[in-house]
Amino acid sequence: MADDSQRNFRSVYYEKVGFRGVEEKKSLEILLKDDRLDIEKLCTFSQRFPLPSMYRILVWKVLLGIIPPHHKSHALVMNYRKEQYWDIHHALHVIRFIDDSTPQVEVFLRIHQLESGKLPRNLAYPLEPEDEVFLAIAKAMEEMVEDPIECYWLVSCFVNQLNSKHRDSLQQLPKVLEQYLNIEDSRLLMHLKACAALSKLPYDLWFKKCFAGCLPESSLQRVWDKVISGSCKILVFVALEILLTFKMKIIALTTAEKITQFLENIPQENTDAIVSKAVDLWRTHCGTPAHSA
Amino acid sequence: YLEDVKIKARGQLQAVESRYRAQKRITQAFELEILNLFGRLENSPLKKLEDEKTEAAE
Amino acid sequence: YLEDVKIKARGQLQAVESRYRAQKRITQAFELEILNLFGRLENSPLKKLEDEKTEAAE
Repeated sequence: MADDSQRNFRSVYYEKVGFRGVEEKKSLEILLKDDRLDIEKLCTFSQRFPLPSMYRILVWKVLLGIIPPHHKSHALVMNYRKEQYWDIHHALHVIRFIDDSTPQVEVFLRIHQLESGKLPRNLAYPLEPEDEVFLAIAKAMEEMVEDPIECYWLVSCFVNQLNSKHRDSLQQLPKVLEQYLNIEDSRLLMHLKACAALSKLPYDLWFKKCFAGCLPESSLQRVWDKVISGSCKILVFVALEILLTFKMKIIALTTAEKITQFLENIPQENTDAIVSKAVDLWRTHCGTPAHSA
Repeated sequence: YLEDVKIKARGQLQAVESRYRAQKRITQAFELEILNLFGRLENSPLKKLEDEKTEAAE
Repeated sequence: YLEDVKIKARGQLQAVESRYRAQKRITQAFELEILNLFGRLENSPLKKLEDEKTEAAE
């Protein structure tokens, strides 16, 4: 226990103070100087280290394919992205799906729906569950990205990535969580089973929304670094670490409803430490990624 | 180097194609909206009255 | 040969650009139609009655 907390203290400390960060930042800067960015190396980097915040958006945009690997094309391609955004934005105005008072995230949703051919016939149609996921991710992204056009593209491509590349693995995550919880704390698992809470854990919040609306953005972006660069398994370890961190509280709750309700609204104070511990736990169980994407 | 040029061209082409596809989606959405609006105009029992009004105004 | 690839890439880019512009012109024509239809629906003094009917039908 002492070892554990010491290790966790250290990793949080390093990340905050940035001893390790200086070296990492330099090596990322070298990667970013290439005329043609090496996507695989950028993936490996963000799997291994938290992205320095000044480069995060750039790296995300490259990894999600919003801008191509060549530096020289970035301005041109971003211009196309901008035009595309405004083309659709204007069209939605014309058919009265949005107006000047429409909240930004809803504008993003309608643009995304139109782009994917899923715009409902009219505004009266209720939102689908996938729309709620989109909105949650958009709300979180809005806090991280200032420019609305960049923000739209990040949300849209991130959601598309979750629905294509990660689709199958995301469905397995509840099962995987149970396995690791059994290894880490079988007593807690028993308790959850006894309360019939295991099937009612907030899986949508954790694995579909990728913790958007659950963790504050400063912690969330470190989780998304890993997801965007190719690993959605990190989500399991964040969930696991949340369960372990609030173990006492959860054991004291005896109904599935109360447990779920608590987990949907966890305290926001120590989430940075939770994410650091989750990353450590992920390394312990899955190893340090070398070249895998 | 040749490979480089190809990758660069593909990166740009993808963005232009995506912008084109979006424009196509817009056309489809507009088409639906036009049909919808025509339907609203024509299924109205008040259409005749309205037609007369329009004609008179022209 | 390199020059060849570049020319081909530029050609592809221009082709998609021109398809985009053509599509955009269609969109603009449709947009005018939509605005026109909305105008006909809304400027009618009978609009209120019609709105009530639409609401009732839904």
